[in-house]
Amino acid sequence: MTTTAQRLLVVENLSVSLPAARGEVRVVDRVSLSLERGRTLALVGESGSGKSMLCRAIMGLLPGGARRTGSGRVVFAGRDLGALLERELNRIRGREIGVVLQDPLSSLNPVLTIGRQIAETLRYHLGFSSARARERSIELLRAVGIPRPEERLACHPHQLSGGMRQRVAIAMALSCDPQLLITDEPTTALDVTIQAEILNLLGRLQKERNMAMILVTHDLWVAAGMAHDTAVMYAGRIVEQAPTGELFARMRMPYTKALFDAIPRVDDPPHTNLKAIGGTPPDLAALPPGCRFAPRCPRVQTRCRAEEPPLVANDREDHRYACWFPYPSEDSP
Amino acid sequence: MGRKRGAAFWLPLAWITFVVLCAISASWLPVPSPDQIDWDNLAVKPGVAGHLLGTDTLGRDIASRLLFGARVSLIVGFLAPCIGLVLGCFAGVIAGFYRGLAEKLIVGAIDTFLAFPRLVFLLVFIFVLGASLSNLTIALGILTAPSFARVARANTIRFAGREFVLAAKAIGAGDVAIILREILPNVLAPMLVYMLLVMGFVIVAEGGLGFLGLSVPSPTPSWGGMIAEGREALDETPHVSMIPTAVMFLTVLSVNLIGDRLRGQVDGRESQL
Amino acid sequence: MGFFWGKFVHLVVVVLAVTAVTFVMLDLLPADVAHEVAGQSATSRDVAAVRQELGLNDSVAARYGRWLAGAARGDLGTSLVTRQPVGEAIASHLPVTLELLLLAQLFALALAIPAGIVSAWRAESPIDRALGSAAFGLISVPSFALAIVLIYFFSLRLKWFPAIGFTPLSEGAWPNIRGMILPAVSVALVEFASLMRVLRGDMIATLREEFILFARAKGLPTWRILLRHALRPSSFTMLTLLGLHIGNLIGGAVIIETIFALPGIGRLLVSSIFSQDYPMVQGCVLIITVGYVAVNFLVDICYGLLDPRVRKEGSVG
Amino acid sequence: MSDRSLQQNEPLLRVIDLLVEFPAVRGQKVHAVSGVNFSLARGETLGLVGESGCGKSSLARAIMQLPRPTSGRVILDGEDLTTVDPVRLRILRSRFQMIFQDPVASFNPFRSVGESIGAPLRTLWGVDEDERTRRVREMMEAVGLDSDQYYRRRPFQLSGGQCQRAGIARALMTEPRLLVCDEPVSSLDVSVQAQIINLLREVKGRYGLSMLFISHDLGVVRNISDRVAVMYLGRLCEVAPCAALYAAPVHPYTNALLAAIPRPDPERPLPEGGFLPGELPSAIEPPSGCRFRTRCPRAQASCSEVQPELREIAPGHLVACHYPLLFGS
Repeated sequence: MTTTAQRLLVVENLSVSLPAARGEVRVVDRVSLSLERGRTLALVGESGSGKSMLCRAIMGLLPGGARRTGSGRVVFAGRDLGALLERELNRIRGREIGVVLQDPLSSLNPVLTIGRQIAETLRYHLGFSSARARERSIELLRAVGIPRPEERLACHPHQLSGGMRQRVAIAMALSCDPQLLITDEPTTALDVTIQAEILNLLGRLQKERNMAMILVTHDLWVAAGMAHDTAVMYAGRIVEQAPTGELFARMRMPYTKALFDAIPRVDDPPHTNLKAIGGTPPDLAALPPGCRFAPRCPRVQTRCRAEEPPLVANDREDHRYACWFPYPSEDSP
Repeated sequence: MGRKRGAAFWLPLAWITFVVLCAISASWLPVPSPDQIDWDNLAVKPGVAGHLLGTDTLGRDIASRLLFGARVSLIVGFLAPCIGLVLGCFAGVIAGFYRGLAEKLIVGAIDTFLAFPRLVFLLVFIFVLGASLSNLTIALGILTAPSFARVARANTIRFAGREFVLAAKAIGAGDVAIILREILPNVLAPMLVYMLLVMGFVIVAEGGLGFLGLSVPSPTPSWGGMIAEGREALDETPHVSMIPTAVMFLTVLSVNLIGDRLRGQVDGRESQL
Repeated sequence: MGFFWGKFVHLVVVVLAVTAVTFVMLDLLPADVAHEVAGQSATSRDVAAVRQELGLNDSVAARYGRWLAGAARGDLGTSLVTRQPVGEAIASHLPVTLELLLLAQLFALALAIPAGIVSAWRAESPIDRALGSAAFGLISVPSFALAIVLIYFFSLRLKWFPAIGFTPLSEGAWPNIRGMILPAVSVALVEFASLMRVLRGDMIATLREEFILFARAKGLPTWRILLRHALRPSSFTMLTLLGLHIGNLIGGAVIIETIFALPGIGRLLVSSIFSQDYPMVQGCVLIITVGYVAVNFLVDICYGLLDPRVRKEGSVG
Repeated sequence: MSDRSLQQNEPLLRVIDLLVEFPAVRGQKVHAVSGVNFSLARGETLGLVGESGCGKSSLARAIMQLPRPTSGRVILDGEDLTTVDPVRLRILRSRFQMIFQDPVASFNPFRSVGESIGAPLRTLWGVDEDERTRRVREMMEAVGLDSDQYYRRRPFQLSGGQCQRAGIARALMTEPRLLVCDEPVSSLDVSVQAQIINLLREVKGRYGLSMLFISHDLGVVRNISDRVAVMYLGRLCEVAPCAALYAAPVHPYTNALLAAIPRPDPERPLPEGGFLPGELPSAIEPPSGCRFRTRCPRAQASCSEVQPELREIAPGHLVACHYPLLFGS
């Protein structure tokens, strides 16, 4: 068992609120997780589950209006990020924590060349000369599999394809050798063949550099193929978390199973009726009392509508779920 | 719908209403005629000898001249943008919907018109057809049409690319039906808000013409003309210029504030899409 | 290059169209030029002779063609009133207008860019609200009304600047600038307001873009993000507006020129129209239109410099 | 009787040599769809898969005559939609309808959802308002929308899934025979996506529809289709019954697509190396011969010279490749 000091990232009881028409809405609600070097954690959830907001809260880059509430902490490499000044945070962001965002076209500045955008991080954080930054940029672009990197430096983002742009964004995130890489839906905007390439690349880089990685995705299968651990989020809360193999072998929380069953699979025969989740995704401004998934849950009972289940480990130390009436542990999907 | 509008909306609205009511009832209000000269009280300060806002250098009652001048400013300020809206909307929607040659021609015409020195157009128009309230309104209306056309075209292109227009085509709706039922209602909302901004511009433009003595022929007063007349004696009797300046400023400010607030709401509706 | 030539052809067409329309419009004016030129005591024979001499018996098209041919050679004709060559008159009035225009734009931009950046960065803060309200007030003041107020305070009360009049540069740079400051500020304050509002709006939109989030995630300091990442992609609408302002000002500063008694193009134009000095009007219109179109052409070129995505290939859905 | 049986055997939709080109800069042309042939039987669902930029949306719009294709024929029920006069086309439009990718944007924000659903009845058949409202309410209930609650709502007041239900209701109002679905679930969350797919399957059975179902998601296409067509850069590569295509893809591109799907198996990591080397070529200057050859692992010299046509290699299994992945070869 590792102690807090050894873990690279520890998030404790983190909550984020957004102002809404009817008071404040908690988009992230009392989330705790931890991550060690060399491990990948997948955050899985549908839109509005709070997974992206959680990442932005970790980086201290919440959008206008959103703010952290409660007594939550984000401890990165022994430092409480919430207690740091913006200037000190800037020394960590980009240098120790790298980020890759969803849409590679909109995450690169359209009016600056690729070369300038990579070099500026190197020059600002590491104080490289422009010649050295250029050299290093070429190395980085080569490392993410971009052919003829010397020529690409003078390109603007719109001159590259979607896959290439995402490779460039990854190169930028890696420029200062970060210890943690946060990737927010890195392949959602890409085609399936490109997605596979980018996931491959991320997996390889993560192993080579022994980075910790957070992979945000709405696709359970991407998580399954990439992550050591998987956390499933629903309506701002983590509802189930386990090592990926364990999670897929024994889904305890009904939402995880329902999400899994709703995906059409290439292995199923055609015209299989999909097990859709009934009802509509929750309105965060009007959450039900008790379990948030209760209104859509096939196993719902009276207790679920009254008491909110805590996220706890019951029969396995590393498998936590928030459910009063979980599927039995021998049941596998 | 219960939206928060606040004082920045209601105060301007109250002022505009006040000005409109004054302009309508100017003939019945107990003020001297705007061209009646009070020889004993030339350029007196506000409140002297029964002149609520004083008199100008010719001894004419400023309050009265403001009231009658308001008619000119408001009529021109309201009707000219209406003319511009109708002309511009027509040209802009046609250009944005059909693209191709029609668009090239209309955009070319708009560009030419915008490059045309406005003053030459106004002066020649008024020289040829005579200086009157209606000619002034028409001239300023035509002058605002190109910018309306630009806004209409941009919005039409934006909406014509949306899937709901494609959906209408898929059920066999004709061009006229699509323009009238699908595009126009959506384009009109931003256009009407834009019209409020243009109203402010037109009131200023009319003031400018009045300042040059090119607005409605005397003896009808105009706000711009009043500011110009007071300029001669700015040092001794600043109020002759400053009072109409203030009234004009408040009116334009009110129109702009209302327009700005409404634009925020239209944009807000858009962002929900 | 095709883009450049297309724009250039467009430019020439617009200039031709505007001057032709002016020609026709002036032809509609209900005045007999020959009468004016021949003078009060002229007999009808004299008038006819003048008419013949000026070629007024020809059709509008023929006269326009002749004027165009002259203009192409640099000959814009002679003033009917002063008998001065039109080109000469314009050359003497143009520098005043250009100086006013340049000073006004410098003032406006020098205020608008920092103010726009600050209020976008600190959107909805007290400083943004203060700047926004100031801008809103300024937008609602006609520049001539502002000029009157400025004259009242700074010339008549404080006596810092002359109220009216133009001092040529030959009599010293400071007297020349000093006389220009109030007119330029009257124009600049109104323009500053609209430029600032546009820059603020675009900048707020840009700051919401994902690439700004990405830049912040790279740990770059705020000033660097604002100036290097956000300003350039946010300045297109401001640039367009600047072009329109300059274009309109070339011919539209009449009122300011009148108030401050500056001998610029605008005043020359108005007095020519009043005295029905057609060659002069025609010359002024030509200069103003060419100026307007050229400024817009420059703006288009600036777009290309600011944004590398000038032209994109059509994509298949 | 023979007439009727003939009609029964005849496919509902036949697309012949369909060509869609539109102008690009400097007088060039975008070759969005280049010579596509396929047919769709009555009651059948054909899935069309391909990556972005392959021309699948252009193909859908060409079939819908929005606008009419550059050349080629689209024969619905024996009538060529590309040559019928506009009046006839308008009448025929009630028989083929479309469902759009962005459900919210496919409704006019200015009007209530109920009104928009009833629009086809008004435009095509001139049904009066009372009758329209009644039929719209019926249809809304049929697609699982509470008509009392949602009839008067504006599209942006509905969730994506609800809007797509409304989109399906609108498409069904005129009792069409063909439904063209252009990425109908790609903007929806997984849990809602499953609801919509199930609904589409249900209404297809209930109303006896044929469907052309376009998607980039191979799992979704497999679930709903009888046959699948794979498209690459404006051409069809492979057309086959669903089970056969997924079990044994024959075209190298289909193979790469299937291999790229992430599997829920951490023990079996994604294969190393790129699935498709290089970049998608430009649709303005597509490669000569086989358009896939620039990224194909099996490409030979002849692939750049001769354009492969779709040929039948097994019953109902068509492939356009000179060197297909055949068993035993």
